[in-house]
Amino acid sequence: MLRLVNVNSYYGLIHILKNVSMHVSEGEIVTMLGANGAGKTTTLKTISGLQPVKGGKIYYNDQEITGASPEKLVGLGIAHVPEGRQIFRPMSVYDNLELGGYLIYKHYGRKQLKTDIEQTFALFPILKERRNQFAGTLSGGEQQMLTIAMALMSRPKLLLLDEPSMGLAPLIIKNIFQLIAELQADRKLTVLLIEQNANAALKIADRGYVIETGKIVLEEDAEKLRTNQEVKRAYLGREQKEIWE
Amino acid sequence: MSNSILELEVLCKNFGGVVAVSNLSLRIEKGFITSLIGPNGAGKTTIFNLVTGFLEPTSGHIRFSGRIVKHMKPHTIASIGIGRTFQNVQIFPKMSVLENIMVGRHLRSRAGILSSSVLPPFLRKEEKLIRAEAEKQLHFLDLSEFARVPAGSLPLGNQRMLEIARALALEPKLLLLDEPASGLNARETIAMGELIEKIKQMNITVLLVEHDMELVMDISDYVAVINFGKLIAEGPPVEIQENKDVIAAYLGE
Amino acid sequence: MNYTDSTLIDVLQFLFMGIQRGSIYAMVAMGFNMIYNSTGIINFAQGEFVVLGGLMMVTLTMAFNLSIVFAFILTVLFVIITGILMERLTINPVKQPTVIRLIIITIAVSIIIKGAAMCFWGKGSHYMRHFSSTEPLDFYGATILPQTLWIFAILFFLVVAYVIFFNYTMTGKCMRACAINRDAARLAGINDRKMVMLSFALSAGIGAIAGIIITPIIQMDYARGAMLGLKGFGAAVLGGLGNSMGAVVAGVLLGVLEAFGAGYISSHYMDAIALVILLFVLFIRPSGIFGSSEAMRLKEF
Amino acid sequence: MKGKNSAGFLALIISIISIPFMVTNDYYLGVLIFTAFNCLACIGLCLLMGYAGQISIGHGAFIAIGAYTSGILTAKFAWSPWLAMLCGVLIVIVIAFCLGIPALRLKGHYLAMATLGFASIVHIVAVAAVDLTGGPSGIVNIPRLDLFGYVLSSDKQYFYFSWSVVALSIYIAFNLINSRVGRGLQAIHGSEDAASSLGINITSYKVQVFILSAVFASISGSLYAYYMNYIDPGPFDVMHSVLLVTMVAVGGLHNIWGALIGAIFLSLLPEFLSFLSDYLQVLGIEYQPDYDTLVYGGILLIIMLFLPEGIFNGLSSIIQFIRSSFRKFSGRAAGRVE
Repeated sequence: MLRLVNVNSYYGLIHILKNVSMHVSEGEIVTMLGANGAGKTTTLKTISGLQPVKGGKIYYNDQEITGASPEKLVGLGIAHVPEGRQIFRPMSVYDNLELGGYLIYKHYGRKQLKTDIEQTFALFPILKERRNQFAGTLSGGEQQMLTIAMALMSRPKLLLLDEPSMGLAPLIIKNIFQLIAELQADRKLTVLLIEQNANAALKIADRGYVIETGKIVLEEDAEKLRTNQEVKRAYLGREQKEIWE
Repeated sequence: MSNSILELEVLCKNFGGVVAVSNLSLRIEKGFITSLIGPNGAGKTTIFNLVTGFLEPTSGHIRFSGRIVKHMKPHTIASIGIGRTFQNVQIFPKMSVLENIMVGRHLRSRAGILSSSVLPPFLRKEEKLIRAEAEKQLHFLDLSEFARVPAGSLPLGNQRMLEIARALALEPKLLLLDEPASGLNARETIAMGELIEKIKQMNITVLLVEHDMELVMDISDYVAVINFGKLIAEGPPVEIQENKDVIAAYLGE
Repeated sequence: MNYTDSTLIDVLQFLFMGIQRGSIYAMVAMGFNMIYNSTGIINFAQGEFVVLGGLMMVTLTMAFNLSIVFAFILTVLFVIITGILMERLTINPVKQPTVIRLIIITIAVSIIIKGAAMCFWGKGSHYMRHFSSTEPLDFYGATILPQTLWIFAILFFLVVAYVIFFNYTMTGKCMRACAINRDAARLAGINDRKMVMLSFALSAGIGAIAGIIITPIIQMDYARGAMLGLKGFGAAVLGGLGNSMGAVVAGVLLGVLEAFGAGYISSHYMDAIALVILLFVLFIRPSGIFGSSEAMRLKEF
Repeated sequence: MKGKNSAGFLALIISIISIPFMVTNDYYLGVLIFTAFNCLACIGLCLLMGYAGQISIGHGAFIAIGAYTSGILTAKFAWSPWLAMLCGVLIVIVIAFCLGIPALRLKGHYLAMATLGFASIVHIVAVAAVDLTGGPSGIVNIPRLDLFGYVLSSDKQYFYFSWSVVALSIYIAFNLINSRVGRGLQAIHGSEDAASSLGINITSYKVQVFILSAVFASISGSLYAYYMNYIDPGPFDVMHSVLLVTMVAVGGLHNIWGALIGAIFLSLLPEFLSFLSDYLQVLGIEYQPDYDTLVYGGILLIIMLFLPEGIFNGLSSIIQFIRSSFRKFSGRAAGRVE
């Protein structure tokens, strides 16, 4: 469904992604593991069009989408939930959802948008309760729910999730991961997930990639990654000085 | 640990309602390399900013060489012997590499705005001294070939080196390095590790924030782990690697 | 008439005068805010939109003898097109903007508009007929021109339209969304470039309306833009840059202070009063009286 | 000064010496004297904007304060012009200090607007404080400057004098740029955080360079008053401050020579346009001085859109391009010969 071929990306002078190649098949949950600054977030941003690609190609359902604008990619069914709960804080929960469904409004009108919002409320009853509250006054977990709900409003086929558990309490993290697993099962959603909480991510994922200083160094089934000593190493380092190539 | 150069005493910092650092107490031993590690948003850079005067603590104290540091602007803190680098390299891109380091000699020279404008012949000696010291620093870091190049055109690895050279020109007692290896490749990271060890041999205490665990575990004498603004573990690298809390903070559950 | 009565009448008179001037400042400030919110740019050509609106209206009503309503619509459209052209030709092509460069670009546009206005309309000031009668109305001893009532009404109408547009229409919400968090808005499928263009169009439109309604009273000339812009900016800062309801309150407040200052201190220094207030606010509380310093820090540039 | 800069300086001195021999028309000599005043103010402004990175759209006000102090003290109180100029400098130092401390905490657009507001206030006071400034009709009977008892009565003498001051200011500016202080200022421009982490007191440095640039402007104003022998508020409006900023930006912010070229270019532009209008008339196009503003804004916009680093940098990159392509060409030619 999604294929990256030798993608490179720069942030100013910093070469962040170095020939990243990976793929996500329809209906899968794929996760990316790696230290901070390894290039996980940048990978998602190049896919969703927020970050320019320099060298390499990106395909979505066999159509080349390298360099397309985020506005266009949302229309194609790629929804990106950026890290750090990017909601419109001074606007109400309902307004946030409306904006999430901007393209539905544009193509099918206000009535359809309303129906879609009701459907989303069915999935997130807590948001219905808080529909008139300012989004900025929600708790961290509720804000994270809202960002996911906003992304779902555009009726995506592929969901890019960036650190949904950041700064949340363990119980809430559990809920969110349960939700992601449900979305995959019920809505046939394909998910590319970035997580620092490697265990939680690997529990629901089918496959995983390990990325280190902008290079993919390992691709493996999620089960195998969970027991992999090297994954642990990626986070805690090890004593022998051996550089992976 | 009586021989500490920097002590944080129940330090707290709130931003609006958000607690970035809470009741943090930590001693940094003189002459060693101490690393601060922890997940994103744990408060490491905030601690750097508190120590170097870019932020004021909400409560608690910072003690440097036994003296309480309070209400000091960053430039005063620099003058008492604390140097730092930044997470996103902050070099002066339009100035040459040599000039960048010459700025580092600011505190070791005197000339003011009036004397500089009208009396340059009298200042030649001082200017020469600044230049000589800066060139020495360049040589130490193997950057001599780039002396006249605008700093902005250097590759990132060299920019990070340059930033450290500039901070060393200050002749600090304590050097704070904020993710010096981020964005560097494997070879550059090893070079960075060697450089940091060299700095330690110059009898400069190093406080390091870094995400590259291999580098951290390799060169640190002491590691402090922070999560949600709190200290969750401290000790030598070997202990930290085995620590259950640390593994939980990094790997979850 | 005894002493207190005449004082009261003076106070009322100054108040009307102040609200009338302040309404214009408020509108200019609303224009500043729209562009600031969507781009982070302070448009130094904001005052020129007002001048352009006033002078165009003069020509359409006085020279071409069009009806007020028709001329009003044509003028606003004309200035909106100017605003869109400005964005497309001078703001949109700039790929690596620095603050100084953007400031000088908007200054250059203001000089061009000013120069063009001088060529077309000359250096003199232009009279325009009032919307309705010029017969002053009596209000507890103070007098008020019908045109002033028009100004109050149009400001009120604009504020209501503003609130409805930004809170209840999808396009308005999209503009707000872009201002709050541009990346998030793009990820929702909103075209941010289009929103920037729209903000220039709306801001030009508001400027034009301000120019049209004030011209019958002050007699517009080509050189008024800078002072109107400066005072409008004063109102925008006083109200907290980016906060449009704050700008309306601050604009009216500024106008009233100015009118009382002119009445009780010295009319020669009237223009300086608003500027001194602007400097004080900038120096003491740059986030404005209604703005939060927290938000200011986030928008620092 | 060294290398290219001293070569440029030498070229400047030679042009200063030779120009009065070529330009004998008093009108054009007068234009060049005005150009010198603009250059002086722009060099100061360039230190502030290009090197320290702080914008000011209020330097016209410092010119006005210098001019009015000189005018009032010499014409009304019969002070010596030199003493009056010094007094103007002192007043400007105090005002720039009081304005700079709060204003320079602001950044970007805010600083621009604050300084613009200050310039407007000074202009309003110049018009309204009739007792002090003579209001719109201004001050007359300002004496000419004397040099060791020798009055600079002819335009040629004044030309040499005012351009010598410009040369001196360039010398000072280059000394400053290549000093510890100059590096500190450029460091502030590059990154305030990094500069302060190296022990540079940002506030103090910004205020000091603000004062220095204001002093340049003040001297320029005094010289203007002594040359004109009368002053009124007309030339000191907000547009003049804007003009100074655009001169620096058009020439090239990051270089003293850029500021100089920008000041010369825009000061001579109206003359060039009127010169051009004669030819346009031949082509049947009626050009009027009224169009000046429009053309002026257009040139400014085009330069900012297409040469954002200014004329100076634009020119030097064009020269470099020609040089390198010439080298390529001659290299190829040489290759062919072999």
